[in-house]
Amino acid sequence: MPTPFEVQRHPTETRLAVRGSLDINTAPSLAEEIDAIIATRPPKVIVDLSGLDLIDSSGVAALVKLYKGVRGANGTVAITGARDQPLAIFKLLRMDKVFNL
Amino acid sequence: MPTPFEVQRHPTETRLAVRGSLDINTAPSLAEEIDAIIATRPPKVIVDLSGLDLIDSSGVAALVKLYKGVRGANGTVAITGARDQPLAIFKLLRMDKVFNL
Amino acid sequence: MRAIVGNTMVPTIRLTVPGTLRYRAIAVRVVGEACRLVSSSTQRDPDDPVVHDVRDPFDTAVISAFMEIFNNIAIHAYKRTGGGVIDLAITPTERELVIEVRDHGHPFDLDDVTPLPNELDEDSLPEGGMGIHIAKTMLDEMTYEPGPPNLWRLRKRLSANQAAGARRS
Amino acid sequence: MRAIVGNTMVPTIRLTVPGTLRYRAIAVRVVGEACRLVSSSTQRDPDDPVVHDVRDPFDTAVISAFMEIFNNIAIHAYKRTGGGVIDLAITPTERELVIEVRDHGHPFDLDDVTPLPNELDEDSLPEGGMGIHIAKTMLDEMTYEPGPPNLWRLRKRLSANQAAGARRS
Ligand SMILES: Nc1ncnc2c1ncn2[C@@H]1O[C@H](COP(=O)(O)OP(=O)(O)O)[C@@H](O)[C@H]1O
Ligand SMILES: Nc1ncnc2c1ncn2[C@@H]1O[C@H](COP(=O)(O)OP(=O)(O)O)[C@@H](O)[C@H]1O
Repeated sequence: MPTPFEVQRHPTETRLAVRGSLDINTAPSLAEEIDAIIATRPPKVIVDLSGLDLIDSSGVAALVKLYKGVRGANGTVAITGARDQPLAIFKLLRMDKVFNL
Repeated sequence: MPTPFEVQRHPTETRLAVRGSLDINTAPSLAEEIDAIIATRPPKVIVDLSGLDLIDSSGVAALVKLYKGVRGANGTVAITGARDQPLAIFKLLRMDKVFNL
Repeated sequence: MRAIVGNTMVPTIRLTVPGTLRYRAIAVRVVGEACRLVSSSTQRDPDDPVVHDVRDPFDTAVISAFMEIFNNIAIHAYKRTGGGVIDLAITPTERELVIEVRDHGHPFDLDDVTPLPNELDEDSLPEGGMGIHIAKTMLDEMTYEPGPPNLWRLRKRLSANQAAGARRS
Repeated sequence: MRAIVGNTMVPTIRLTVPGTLRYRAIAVRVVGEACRLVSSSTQRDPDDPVVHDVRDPFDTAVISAFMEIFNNIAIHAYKRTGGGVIDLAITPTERELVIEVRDHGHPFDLDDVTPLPNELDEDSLPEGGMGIHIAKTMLDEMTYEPGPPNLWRLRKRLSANQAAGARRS
Protein backbone atom coordinates (compact mmCIF):
# COMPACT_ATOMS: atom_id res chain seq x y z
CA MET A 1 0.00 0.00 0.00
CA PRO A 2 1.49 3.38 -0.93
CA THR A 3 2.30 5.52 2.10
CA PRO A 4 -0.31 8.19 2.66
CA PHE A 5 2.12 10.82 3.89
CA GLU A 6 4.96 13.06 2.82
CA VAL A 7 7.72 14.70 4.84
CA GLN A 8 9.68 17.83 3.97
CA ARG A 9 12.60 18.79 6.18
CA HIS A 10 13.71 22.43 6.22
CA PRO A 11 16.33 23.87 8.58
CA THR A 12 13.69 25.76 10.60
CA GLU A 13 10.72 23.46 10.27
CA THR A 14 9.57 19.97 9.33
CA ARG A 15 6.36 19.61 7.35
CA LEU A 16 4.37 16.39 7.48
CA ALA A 17 1.37 16.06 5.15
CA VAL A 18 -0.93 13.11 5.76
CA ARG A 19 -3.64 12.19 3.30
CA GLY A 20 -6.23 9.53 2.54
CA SER A 21 -6.92 7.26 5.48
CA LEU A 22 -4.72 7.21 8.60
CA ASP A 23 -5.80 4.02 10.27
CA ILE A 24 -4.63 0.80 11.80
CA ASN A 25 -3.40 -0.35 8.40
CA THR A 26 -1.47 2.79 7.49
CA ALA A 27 -0.49 4.17 10.92
CA PRO A 28 2.38 1.71 11.52
CA SER A 29 4.41 3.07 8.60
CA LEU A 30 3.68 6.64 9.73
CA ALA A 31 4.78 5.69 13.25
CA GLU A 32 8.23 4.76 11.90
CA GLU A 33 8.47 8.08 10.13
CA ILE A 34 7.38 9.81 13.32
CA ASP A 35 10.17 8.13 15.28
CA ALA A 36 12.61 9.41 12.67
CA ILE A 37 11.19 12.94 12.91
CA ILE A 38 11.35 12.96 16.73
CA ALA A 39 14.95 11.72 16.61
CA THR A 40 15.98 14.89 14.73
CA ARG A 41 14.63 17.03 17.61
CA PRO A 42 12.97 19.48 15.21
CA PRO A 43 12.24 22.98 16.57
CA LYS A 44 8.95 23.12 14.69
CA VAL A 45 6.73 20.51 13.08
CA ILE A 46 3.75 21.46 10.93
CA VAL A 47 1.27 18.64 10.33
CA ASP A 48 -0.98 19.28 7.35
CA LEU A 49 -4.17 17.22 7.54
CA SER A 50 -6.04 18.97 4.72
CA GLY A 51 -5.74 15.83 2.57
CA LEU A 52 -6.85 13.48 5.34
CA ASP A 53 -10.28 11.94 4.76
CA LEU A 54 -10.48 9.35 7.50
CA ILE A 55 -8.76 8.63 10.81
CA ASP A 56 -9.21 5.97 13.49
CA SER A 57 -7.88 5.70 17.04
CA SER A 58 -4.61 4.19 15.77
CA GLY A 59 -4.10 7.24 13.59
CA VAL A 60 -4.86 9.57 16.47
CA ALA A 61 -2.38 7.64 18.62
CA ALA A 62 0.34 8.15 16.01
CA LEU A 63 -0.26 11.92 15.95
CA VAL A 64 -0.32 12.09 19.77
CA LYS A 65 3.01 10.30 19.81
CA LEU A 66 4.44 12.86 17.40
CA TYR A 67 3.03 15.70 19.47
CA LYS A 68 4.44 14.42 22.74
CA GLY A 69 7.79 13.47 21.25
CA VAL A 70 8.41 16.86 19.66
CA ARG A 71 7.16 18.82 22.69
CA GLY A 72 9.30 16.64 24.93
CA ALA A 73 12.36 17.84 23.03
CA ASN A 74 11.22 21.47 23.40
CA GLY A 75 9.86 21.74 19.88
CA THR A 76 6.43 22.97 18.83
CA VAL A 77 3.79 21.15 16.80
CA ALA A 78 1.11 22.87 14.74
CA ILE A 79 -1.69 20.72 13.37
CA THR A 80 -3.51 22.38 10.48
CA GLY A 81 -6.24 21.70 7.97
CA ALA A 82 -8.21 19.00 9.83
CA ARG A 83 -11.74 18.71 8.40
CA ASP A 84 -14.76 16.43 8.23
CA GLN A 85 -14.42 13.02 9.93
CA PRO A 86 -10.90 13.62 11.35
CA LEU A 87 -12.01 16.97 12.81
CA ALA A 88 -15.09 15.28 14.30
CA ILE A 89 -12.84 12.69 15.95
CA PHE A 90 -10.47 15.31 17.43
CA LYS A 91 -13.47 17.19 18.80
CA LEU A 92 -15.03 14.06 20.24
CA LEU A 93 -11.73 13.29 21.99
CA ARG A 94 -11.53 16.94 23.08
CA MET A 95 -8.11 17.15 21.45
CA ASP A 96 -9.17 20.06 19.24
CA LYS A 97 -8.31 22.51 22.04
CA VAL A 98 -4.91 21.00 22.83
CA PHE A 99 -4.12 20.81 19.13
CA ASN A 100 -5.50 24.33 18.54
CA LEU A 101 -7.81 23.21 15.72
CA MET B 1 -29.56 10.33 -6.91
CA PRO B 2 -28.18 13.47 -8.60
CA THR B 3 -28.11 13.19 -12.38
CA PRO B 4 -24.63 12.44 -13.63
CA PHE B 5 -24.95 14.50 -16.80
CA GLU B 6 -25.19 18.03 -18.08
CA VAL B 7 -26.60 19.40 -21.34
CA GLN B 8 -25.68 22.65 -23.08
CA ARG B 9 -27.69 23.67 -26.12
CA HIS B 10 -26.08 26.02 -28.61
CA PRO B 11 -27.59 26.99 -31.99
CA THR B 12 -25.06 24.93 -33.91
CA GLU B 13 -24.40 22.12 -31.47
CA THR B 14 -25.65 20.36 -28.37
CA ARG B 15 -23.10 19.26 -25.79
CA LEU B 16 -23.83 16.38 -23.43
CA ALA B 17 -21.33 15.66 -20.67
CA VAL B 18 -21.81 12.43 -18.74
CA ARG B 19 -19.84 11.72 -15.60
CA GLY B 20 -19.56 9.25 -12.76
CA SER B 21 -21.35 5.99 -13.44
CA LEU B 22 -23.77 5.55 -16.35
CA ASP B 23 -25.56 2.37 -15.41
CA ILE B 24 -28.90 0.76 -14.95
CA ASN B 25 -29.62 3.06 -12.02
CA THR B 26 -28.67 6.30 -13.75
CA ALA B 27 -29.38 5.54 -17.42
CA PRO B 28 -33.19 5.94 -17.18
CA SER B 29 -32.93 9.64 -16.34
CA LEU B 30 -30.38 10.11 -19.12
CA ALA B 31 -32.72 8.31 -21.52
CA GLU B 32 -35.38 10.94 -20.84
CA GLU B 33 -32.90 13.69 -21.58
CA ILE B 34 -31.86 11.87 -24.73
CA ASP B 35 -35.45 11.76 -25.95
CA ALA B 36 -35.62 15.51 -25.39
CA ILE B 37 -32.37 16.05 -27.31
CA ILE B 38 -33.49 13.89 -30.25
CA ALA B 39 -36.82 15.76 -30.39
CA THR B 40 -34.95 19.00 -31.13
CA ARG B 41 -33.38 17.38 -34.24
CA PRO B 42 -29.96 18.84 -33.45
CA PRO B 43 -27.49 19.15 -36.34
CA LYS B 44 -24.56 18.18 -34.12
CA VAL B 45 -24.28 16.49 -30.74
CA ILE B 46 -20.99 16.25 -28.88
CA VAL B 47 -20.94 13.70 -26.09
CA ASP B 48 -18.14 14.29 -23.62
CA LEU B 49 -17.30 11.14 -21.67
CA SER B 50 -14.08 12.41 -20.09
CA GLY B 51 -15.77 12.44 -16.68
CA LEU B 52 -17.28 8.99 -17.07
CA ASP B 53 -15.74 6.37 -14.79
CA LEU B 54 -18.02 3.40 -15.25
CA ILE B 55 -20.60 2.22 -17.77
CA ASP B 56 -22.73 -0.89 -18.08
CA SER B 57 -24.80 -2.24 -20.97
CA SER B 58 -27.77 -0.05 -19.99
CA GLY B 59 -25.53 2.99 -20.28
CA VAL B 60 -24.24 1.83 -23.66
CA ALA B 61 -27.84 1.29 -24.80
CA ALA B 62 -28.71 4.88 -23.86
CA LEU B 63 -25.79 6.23 -25.90
CA VAL B 64 -26.67 4.01 -28.88
CA LYS B 65 -30.20 5.34 -28.74
CA LEU B 66 -28.89 8.89 -28.83
CA TYR B 67 -26.58 8.04 -31.72
CA LYS B 68 -29.30 6.41 -33.79
CA GLY B 69 -31.89 9.07 -33.01
CA VAL B 70 -29.66 11.99 -33.98
CA ARG B 71 -28.30 10.25 -37.10
CA GLY B 72 -31.86 9.33 -38.07
CA ALA B 73 -32.69 13.04 -38.20
CA ASN B 74 -29.60 13.71 -40.33
CA GLY B 75 -27.51 15.04 -37.46
CA THR B 76 -24.01 14.00 -36.46
CA VAL B 77 -22.80 12.63 -33.14
CA ALA B 78 -19.22 12.90 -31.89
CA ILE B 79 -18.30 10.89 -28.83
CA THR B 80 -15.15 12.19 -27.15
CA GLY B 81 -13.00 11.59 -24.12
CA ALA B 82 -13.90 7.95 -23.38
CA ARG B 83 -11.22 6.36 -21.18
CA ASP B 84 -10.54 3.41 -18.87
CA GLN B 85 -13.48 1.06 -18.22
CA PRO B 86 -15.95 2.79 -20.60
CA LEU B 87 -13.36 2.72 -23.40
CA ALA B 88 -12.70 -0.97 -22.70
CA ILE B 89 -16.44 -1.67 -22.99
CA PHE B 90 -16.78 0.20 -26.30
CA LYS B 91 -13.79 -1.72 -27.64
CA LEU B 92 -15.16 -5.04 -26.46
CA LEU B 93 -18.45 -4.27 -28.21
CA ARG B 94 -16.50 -3.11 -31.27
CA MET B 95 -18.31 0.20 -31.07
CA ASP B 96 -15.05 2.16 -30.85
CA LYS B 97 -14.79 2.18 -34.67
CA VAL B 98 -18.39 3.25 -35.28
CA PHE B 99 -18.07 5.88 -32.58
CA ASN B 100 -14.64 6.95 -33.85
CA LEU B 101 -13.00 6.60 -30.44
CA MET C 1 -29.14 -21.92 0.93
CA ARG C 2 -32.31 -20.09 1.79
CA ALA C 3 -33.59 -16.62 1.09
CA ILE C 4 -32.90 -14.73 4.26
CA VAL C 5 -34.89 -11.64 3.53
CA GLY C 6 -37.95 -13.16 1.92
CA ASN C 7 -40.97 -11.01 2.59
CA THR C 8 -39.83 -9.26 5.74
CA MET C 9 -40.28 -5.52 5.45
CA VAL C 10 -36.73 -4.46 6.22
CA PRO C 11 -34.06 -6.20 4.19
CA THR C 12 -30.82 -7.01 5.91
CA ILE C 13 -27.43 -7.00 4.25
CA ARG C 14 -25.12 -9.77 5.42
CA LEU C 15 -21.37 -9.81 5.05
CA THR C 16 -18.89 -12.39 6.27
CA VAL C 17 -15.19 -11.65 6.08
CA PRO C 18 -12.10 -13.17 7.68
CA GLY C 19 -11.44 -11.44 11.00
CA THR C 20 -8.22 -9.73 9.98
CA LEU C 21 -7.37 -6.13 9.22
CA ARG C 22 -6.78 -7.00 5.58
CA TYR C 23 -10.55 -7.30 5.12
CA ARG C 24 -11.43 -4.17 7.02
CA ALA C 25 -11.69 -2.04 3.89
CA ILE C 26 -14.35 -4.34 2.45
CA ALA C 27 -16.43 -4.16 5.59
CA VAL C 28 -16.05 -0.37 5.77
CA ARG C 29 -17.19 -0.06 2.13
CA VAL C 30 -20.32 -2.06 2.83
CA VAL C 31 -21.10 -0.04 5.94
CA GLY C 32 -20.46 3.17 3.99
CA GLU C 33 -22.87 2.14 1.24
CA ALA C 34 -25.47 1.12 3.82
CA CYS C 35 -25.13 4.58 5.38
CA ARG C 36 -25.80 6.01 1.94
CA LEU C 37 -29.05 4.04 1.77
CA VAL C 38 -30.17 5.66 5.01
CA SER C 39 -28.83 9.16 4.57
CA SER C 40 -29.27 9.39 0.81
CA SER C 41 -31.45 12.45 1.39
CA THR C 42 -28.29 14.48 1.42
CA GLN C 43 -27.32 15.80 -1.99
CA ARG C 44 -24.35 13.80 -3.10
CA ASP C 45 -22.06 14.12 -6.01
CA PRO C 46 -22.50 10.95 -8.06
CA ASP C 47 -18.78 10.41 -8.34
CA ASP C 48 -18.15 11.16 -4.73
CA PRO C 49 -16.14 8.22 -3.45
CA VAL C 50 -17.05 6.39 -0.27
CA VAL C 51 -14.10 7.78 1.58
CA HIS C 52 -15.48 11.25 1.00
CA ASP C 53 -18.92 10.27 2.22
CA VAL C 54 -17.61 10.91 5.64
CA ARG C 55 -18.50 14.53 5.05
CA ASP C 56 -22.01 13.51 6.06
CA PRO C 57 -22.37 13.56 9.87
CA PHE C 58 -24.42 10.36 9.91
CA ASP C 59 -21.87 8.48 7.82
CA THR C 60 -19.02 9.97 9.83
CA ALA C 61 -20.50 8.67 13.05
CA VAL C 62 -21.29 5.18 11.81
CA ILE C 63 -18.03 4.62 9.96
CA SER C 64 -15.92 6.01 12.81
CA ALA C 65 -17.61 3.70 15.30
CA PHE C 66 -17.56 0.68 13.06
CA MET C 67 -13.85 1.00 12.26
CA GLU C 68 -13.02 0.86 15.97
CA ILE C 69 -15.21 -2.17 16.61
CA PHE C 70 -13.73 -4.01 13.63
CA ASN C 71 -10.15 -3.16 14.67
CA ASN C 72 -10.80 -4.38 18.20
CA ILE C 73 -12.22 -7.70 17.07
CA ALA C 74 -9.27 -8.37 14.77
CA ILE C 75 -6.73 -7.27 17.40
CA HIS C 76 -8.22 -8.20 20.77
CA ALA C 77 -10.86 -10.88 20.13
CA TYR C 78 -8.89 -12.73 17.42
CA LYS C 79 -5.50 -11.53 18.72
CA ARG C 80 -4.30 -10.84 15.17
CA THR C 81 -4.31 -14.56 14.38
CA GLY C 82 -7.06 -14.38 11.76
CA GLY C 83 -8.53 -17.50 13.28
CA GLY C 84 -12.16 -16.79 12.49
CA VAL C 85 -14.64 -14.64 10.69
CA ILE C 86 -16.55 -11.46 11.37
CA ASP C 87 -20.25 -11.60 10.48
CA LEU C 88 -22.16 -8.41 9.83
CA ALA C 89 -25.92 -8.01 9.64
CA ILE C 90 -26.70 -4.48 8.51
CA THR C 91 -30.24 -3.19 8.47
CA PRO C 92 -30.79 0.22 6.92
CA THR C 93 -34.21 1.80 7.31
CA GLU C 94 -35.41 5.29 6.46
CA ARG C 95 -34.56 6.54 9.92
CA GLU C 96 -31.70 4.50 11.28
CA LEU C 97 -29.00 1.96 10.70
CA VAL C 98 -28.53 -1.09 12.88
CA ILE C 99 -25.36 -3.15 12.59
CA GLU C 100 -24.90 -6.47 14.36
CA VAL C 101 -21.33 -7.69 14.47
CA ARG C 102 -20.57 -11.25 15.49
CA ASP C 103 -17.23 -12.91 16.15
CA HIS C 104 -16.05 -16.16 17.67
CA GLY C 105 -12.95 -14.75 19.33
CA HIS C 106 -12.13 -14.17 23.00
CA PRO C 107 -14.95 -12.47 24.88
CA PHE C 108 -14.30 -9.62 27.30
CA ASP C 109 -16.19 -7.44 29.75
CA LEU C 110 -17.11 -4.09 28.23
CA ASP C 111 -17.72 -2.62 31.70
CA ASP C 112 -14.07 -3.19 32.58
CA VAL C 113 -12.87 -0.71 29.98
CA THR C 114 -11.53 2.38 31.73
CA PRO C 115 -13.15 5.58 30.46
CA LEU C 116 -11.02 8.40 29.06
CA PRO C 117 -10.20 11.16 31.58
CA ASN C 118 -12.70 14.01 31.47
CA GLU C 119 -10.15 16.75 31.12
CA LEU C 120 -7.41 16.48 28.58
CA ASP C 121 -4.28 18.53 28.64
CA GLU C 122 -0.98 18.12 26.87
CA ASP C 123 0.37 15.61 29.35
CA SER C 124 -2.73 13.43 29.54
CA LEU C 125 -3.19 13.00 25.80
CA PRO C 126 -3.97 9.29 25.38
CA GLU C 127 -2.01 7.04 23.04
CA GLY C 128 -4.51 4.20 23.27
CA GLY C 129 -7.77 3.17 24.86
CA MET C 130 -9.77 5.55 22.65
CA GLY C 131 -11.62 3.07 20.43
CA ILE C 132 -14.51 2.10 22.69
CA HIS C 133 -14.98 5.72 23.69
CA ILE C 134 -15.14 6.84 20.05
CA ALA C 135 -17.60 4.11 19.10
CA LYS C 136 -19.88 4.69 22.09
CA THR C 137 -19.95 8.44 21.68
CA MET C 138 -20.58 8.31 17.93
CA LEU C 139 -23.56 5.96 18.22
CA ASP C 140 -27.03 6.20 19.74
CA GLU C 141 -26.76 2.69 21.13
CA MET C 142 -23.91 0.26 21.53
CA THR C 143 -24.27 -3.05 23.33
CA TYR C 144 -21.98 -6.05 23.65
CA GLU C 145 -22.93 -9.58 24.64
CA PRO C 146 -20.08 -12.03 25.20
CA GLY C 147 -20.57 -15.22 23.24
CA PRO C 148 -19.89 -17.39 21.42
CA PRO C 149 -20.63 -15.68 19.25
CA ASN C 150 -19.75 -12.34 20.76
CA LEU C 151 -22.34 -9.87 19.58
CA TRP C 152 -22.03 -6.12 19.11
CA ARG C 153 -25.18 -4.20 18.35
CA LEU C 154 -24.62 -0.71 16.96
CA ARG C 155 -27.47 1.69 16.28
CA LYS C 156 -27.44 5.16 14.77
CA ARG C 157 -30.53 7.25 14.09
CA LEU C 158 -30.80 9.99 11.52
CA SER C 159 -31.13 13.35 13.23
CA ALA C 160 -34.62 14.91 12.98
CA ASN C 161 -33.31 17.30 10.33
CA GLN C 162 -31.81 14.62 8.19
CA ALA C 163 -34.86 12.38 8.48
CA ALA C 164 -37.07 15.24 7.27
CA GLY C 165 -34.76 15.73 4.31
CA ALA C 166 -34.94 12.03 3.52
CA ARG C 167 -38.72 12.03 3.46
CA ARG C 168 -38.87 15.08 1.21
CA SER C 169 -36.53 13.63 -1.42
CA MET D 1 -23.75 -19.12 13.45
CA ARG D 2 -20.57 -20.93 12.61
CA ALA D 3 -17.17 -19.86 11.36
CA ILE D 4 -17.31 -20.40 7.65
CA VAL D 5 -13.67 -19.94 6.89
CA GLY D 6 -12.06 -21.70 9.83
CA ASN D 7 -8.69 -23.03 8.83
CA THR D 8 -9.14 -23.30 5.09
CA MET D 9 -6.26 -21.69 3.27
CA VAL D 10 -8.27 -19.36 1.08
CA PRO D 11 -10.76 -17.21 2.91
CA THR D 12 -14.03 -16.48 1.22
CA ILE D 13 -15.97 -13.26 1.55
CA ARG D 14 -19.73 -13.72 1.70
CA LEU D 15 -22.29 -11.05 1.01
CA THR D 16 -26.07 -11.33 0.96
CA VAL D 17 -28.14 -8.44 -0.34
CA PRO D 18 -31.75 -8.07 -1.48
CA GLY D 19 -31.98 -8.84 -5.19
CA THR D 20 -32.82 -5.33 -6.32
CA LEU D 21 -30.85 -2.67 -8.13
CA ARG D 22 -30.87 -0.50 -5.03
CA TYR D 23 -28.29 -2.85 -3.49
CA ARG D 24 -26.12 -3.11 -6.54
CA ALA D 25 -23.69 -0.43 -5.40
CA ILE D 26 -22.95 -2.38 -2.20
CA ALA D 27 -22.19 -5.54 -4.13
CA VAL D 28 -20.02 -3.67 -6.64
CA ARG D 29 -18.05 -2.08 -3.78
CA VAL D 30 -17.33 -5.47 -2.27
CA VAL D 31 -16.29 -6.92 -5.60
CA GLY D 32 -14.12 -3.87 -6.22
CA GLU D 33 -12.36 -4.28 -2.88
CA ALA D 34 -11.89 -7.99 -3.53
CA CYS D 35 -10.27 -7.10 -6.87
CA ARG D 36 -7.96 -4.84 -4.94
CA LEU D 37 -6.90 -7.78 -2.75
CA VAL D 38 -5.92 -9.72 -5.88
CA SER D 39 -4.46 -6.96 -8.00
CA SER D 40 -2.98 -4.89 -5.19
CA SER D 41 0.40 -5.31 -6.85
CA THR D 42 -0.43 -2.32 -8.97
CA GLN D 43 0.67 0.96 -7.46
CA ARG D 44 -2.45 2.70 -6.28
CA ASP D 45 -3.08 6.08 -4.88
CA PRO D 46 -4.29 5.56 -1.29
CA ASP D 47 -7.21 7.91 -1.76
CA ASP D 48 -8.17 6.50 -5.09
CA PRO D 49 -11.88 5.69 -4.83
CA VAL D 50 -13.29 2.36 -5.89
CA VAL D 51 -14.94 3.84 -8.91
CA HIS D 52 -11.54 4.87 -10.16
CA ASP D 53 -10.06 1.47 -9.52
CA VAL D 54 -11.44 0.55 -12.86
CA ARG D 55 -8.28 1.98 -14.33
CA ASP D 56 -6.77 -1.39 -13.58
CA PRO D 57 -7.52 -3.88 -16.37
CA PHE D 58 -8.18 -6.72 -13.93
CA ASP D 59 -10.64 -4.66 -11.92
CA THR D 60 -12.22 -3.32 -15.11
CA ALA D 61 -12.92 -6.81 -16.35
CA VAL D 62 -14.31 -8.18 -13.10
CA ILE D 63 -16.47 -5.18 -12.24
CA SER D 64 -17.81 -4.88 -15.80
CA ALA D 65 -18.82 -8.54 -15.84
CA PHE D 66 -20.23 -8.54 -12.35
CA MET D 67 -22.42 -5.48 -12.93
CA GLU D 68 -24.10 -7.23 -15.87
CA ILE D 69 -24.71 -10.44 -13.95
CA PHE D 70 -26.17 -8.52 -11.01
CA ASN D 71 -28.41 -6.39 -13.26
CA ASN D 72 -29.71 -9.49 -15.01
CA ILE D 73 -30.59 -11.27 -11.79
CA ALA D 74 -32.49 -8.26 -10.45
CA ILE D 75 -34.26 -7.67 -13.78
CA HIS D 76 -34.71 -11.09 -15.35
CA ALA D 77 -34.46 -13.65 -12.55
CA TYR D 78 -36.33 -11.60 -9.94
CA LYS D 79 -38.28 -9.58 -12.55
CA ARG D 80 -37.70 -6.35 -10.61
CA THR D 81 -39.91 -7.59 -7.77
CA GLY D 82 -37.19 -7.72 -5.15
CA GLY D 83 -38.60 -11.05 -4.05
CA GLY D 84 -35.37 -12.64 -2.94
CA VAL D 85 -31.73 -12.22 -2.18
CA ILE D 86 -28.48 -12.43 -4.08
CA ASP D 87 -25.72 -14.39 -2.32
CA LEU D 88 -22.10 -13.79 -3.23
CA ALA D 89 -19.14 -15.96 -2.31
CA ILE D 90 -15.97 -14.17 -3.37
CA THR D 91 -12.62 -15.90 -3.15
CA PRO D 92 -9.58 -13.75 -3.88
CA THR D 93 -6.24 -15.51 -4.21
CA GLU D 94 -2.88 -14.21 -5.33
CA ARG D 95 -3.57 -15.12 -8.91
CA GLU D 96 -7.29 -15.00 -9.50
CA LEU D 97 -10.70 -14.05 -8.25
CA VAL D 98 -13.63 -16.45 -8.19
CA ILE D 99 -17.14 -15.14 -7.60
CA GLU D 100 -20.11 -17.41 -7.06
CA VAL D 101 -23.46 -15.69 -7.39
CA ARG D 102 -26.61 -17.43 -6.21
CA ASP D 103 -30.23 -16.39 -6.61
CA HIS D 104 -33.62 -18.01 -6.14
CA GLY D 105 -35.33 -16.33 -9.07
CA HIS D 106 -36.51 -17.72 -12.40
CA PRO D 107 -33.91 -19.91 -14.07
CA PHE D 108 -33.14 -19.64 -17.81
CA ASP D 109 -31.06 -21.34 -20.43
CA LEU D 110 -27.80 -19.52 -21.05
CA ASP D 111 -27.34 -21.32 -24.37
CA ASP D 112 -30.51 -19.70 -25.70
CA VAL D 113 -29.00 -16.22 -25.54
CA THR D 114 -28.38 -14.97 -29.09
CA PRO D 115 -24.81 -13.81 -29.61
CA LEU D 116 -24.08 -10.29 -30.80
CA PRO D 117 -23.51 -9.97 -34.57
CA ASN D 118 -19.86 -10.26 -35.51
CA GLU D 119 -19.72 -7.12 -37.58
CA LEU D 120 -21.14 -3.92 -36.23
CA ASP D 121 -22.00 -0.94 -38.34
CA GLU D 122 -24.13 2.08 -37.64
CA ASP D 123 -27.39 0.35 -38.38
CA SER D 124 -26.72 -2.81 -36.42
CA LEU D 125 -25.67 -1.07 -33.21
CA PRO D 126 -27.46 -3.03 -30.47
CA GLU D 127 -29.66 -1.37 -27.88
CA GLY D 128 -29.85 -4.46 -25.69
CA GLY D 129 -28.66 -8.00 -25.40
CA MET D 130 -25.10 -6.92 -24.58
CA GLY D 131 -24.86 -7.96 -20.94
CA ILE D 132 -24.05 -11.64 -21.28
CA HIS D 133 -21.60 -10.88 -24.09
CA ILE D 134 -19.77 -8.32 -21.97
CA ALA D 135 -19.59 -10.62 -18.95
CA LYS D 136 -18.41 -13.63 -20.93
CA THR D 137 -15.77 -11.71 -22.86
CA MET D 138 -14.40 -9.94 -19.79
CA LEU D 139 -13.94 -13.16 -17.79
CA ASP D 140 -11.75 -16.23 -18.16
CA GLU D 141 -14.61 -18.47 -17.15
CA MET D 142 -18.33 -17.96 -16.78
CA THR D 143 -20.74 -20.79 -16.05
CA TYR D 144 -24.40 -20.85 -15.10
CA GLU D 145 -26.32 -23.70 -13.48
CA PRO D 146 -30.08 -23.27 -13.21
CA GLY D 147 -31.31 -23.88 -9.68
CA PRO D 148 -32.72 -23.37 -7.22
CA PRO D 149 -30.51 -21.74 -6.39
CA ASN D 150 -29.34 -20.54 -9.76
CA LEU D 151 -25.55 -20.42 -9.65
CA TRP D 152 -23.20 -18.21 -11.63
CA ARG D 153 -19.51 -18.94 -11.36
CA LEU D 154 -17.23 -16.14 -12.55
CA ARG D 155 -13.45 -16.52 -12.71
CA LYS D 156 -10.79 -13.99 -13.67
CA ARG D 157 -7.05 -14.66 -13.58
CA LEU D 158 -4.37 -12.04 -13.22
CA SER D 159 -2.39 -11.73 -16.42
CA ALA D 160 1.16 -13.15 -16.23
CA ASN D 161 2.51 -9.59 -16.03
CA GLN D 162 0.27 -8.55 -13.22
CA ALA D 163 0.89 -11.75 -11.27
CA ALA D 164 4.64 -11.17 -11.53
CA GLY D 165 4.13 -7.64 -10.24
CA ALA D 166 2.10 -8.99 -7.34
CA ARG D 167 4.83 -11.40 -6.34
CA ARG D 168 7.51 -8.72 -6.51
CA SER D 169 5.68 -6.25 -4.27
N1 LIG E 1 -13.75 -6.94 20.59
C1 LIG E 1 -12.99 -7.03 21.69
N2 LIG E 1 -12.64 -8.24 22.16
C2 LIG E 1 -11.87 -8.35 23.24
N3 LIG E 1 -11.42 -7.28 23.95
C3 LIG E 1 -11.74 -6.05 23.53
C4 LIG E 1 -12.54 -5.87 22.39
N4 LIG E 1 -12.71 -4.53 22.21
C5 LIG E 1 -12.05 -3.92 23.20
N5 LIG E 1 -11.45 -4.83 24.02
C6 LIG E 1 -10.67 -4.50 25.24
O1 LIG E 1 -10.99 -3.19 25.63
C7 LIG E 1 -9.81 -2.38 25.67
C8 LIG E 1 -10.12 -0.95 25.23
O2 LIG E 1 -10.38 -0.91 23.84
P1 LIG E 1 -10.22 0.45 23.04
O3 LIG E 1 -10.95 1.53 23.77
O4 LIG E 1 -10.64 0.21 21.64
O5 LIG E 1 -8.67 0.82 23.10
P2 LIG E 1 -7.40 0.00 22.58
O6 LIG E 1 -7.86 -0.99 21.56
O7 LIG E 1 -6.53 1.08 22.02
O8 LIG E 1 -6.81 -0.65 23.80
C9 LIG E 1 -8.80 -3.10 24.80
O9 LIG E 1 -7.49 -2.82 25.17
C10 LIG E 1 -9.19 -4.56 25.02
O10 LIG E 1 -8.60 -5.04 26.20
N1 LIG F 1 -29.97 -14.04 -14.50
C1 LIG F 1 -30.87 -14.23 -15.50
N2 LIG F 1 -32.03 -14.83 -15.23
C2 LIG F 1 -32.93 -15.02 -16.19
N3 LIG F 1 -32.75 -14.67 -17.48
C3 LIG F 1 -31.61 -14.06 -17.81
C4 LIG F 1 -30.61 -13.81 -16.85
N4 LIG F 1 -29.58 -13.22 -17.47
C5 LIG F 1 -29.91 -13.11 -18.75
N5 LIG F 1 -31.13 -13.61 -18.99
C6 LIG F 1 -31.80 -13.69 -20.30
O1 LIG F 1 -30.81 -13.51 -21.30
C7 LIG F 1 -31.12 -12.40 -22.14
C8 LIG F 1 -29.85 -11.69 -22.58
O2 LIG F 1 -29.26 -11.03 -21.48
P1 LIG F 1 -28.27 -9.81 -21.74
O3 LIG F 1 -27.25 -10.23 -22.72
O4 LIG F 1 -27.75 -9.35 -20.44
O5 LIG F 1 -29.14 -8.68 -22.42
P2 LIG F 1 -30.43 -7.88 -21.89
O6 LIG F 1 -30.46 -8.03 -20.40
O7 LIG F 1 -30.18 -6.49 -22.33
O8 LIG F 1 -31.59 -8.52 -22.58
C9 LIG F 1 -32.06 -11.55 -21.33
O9 LIG F 1 -32.93 -10.79 -22.12
C10 LIG F 1 -32.83 -12.59 -20.52
O10 LIG F 1 -33.87 -13.13 -21.26
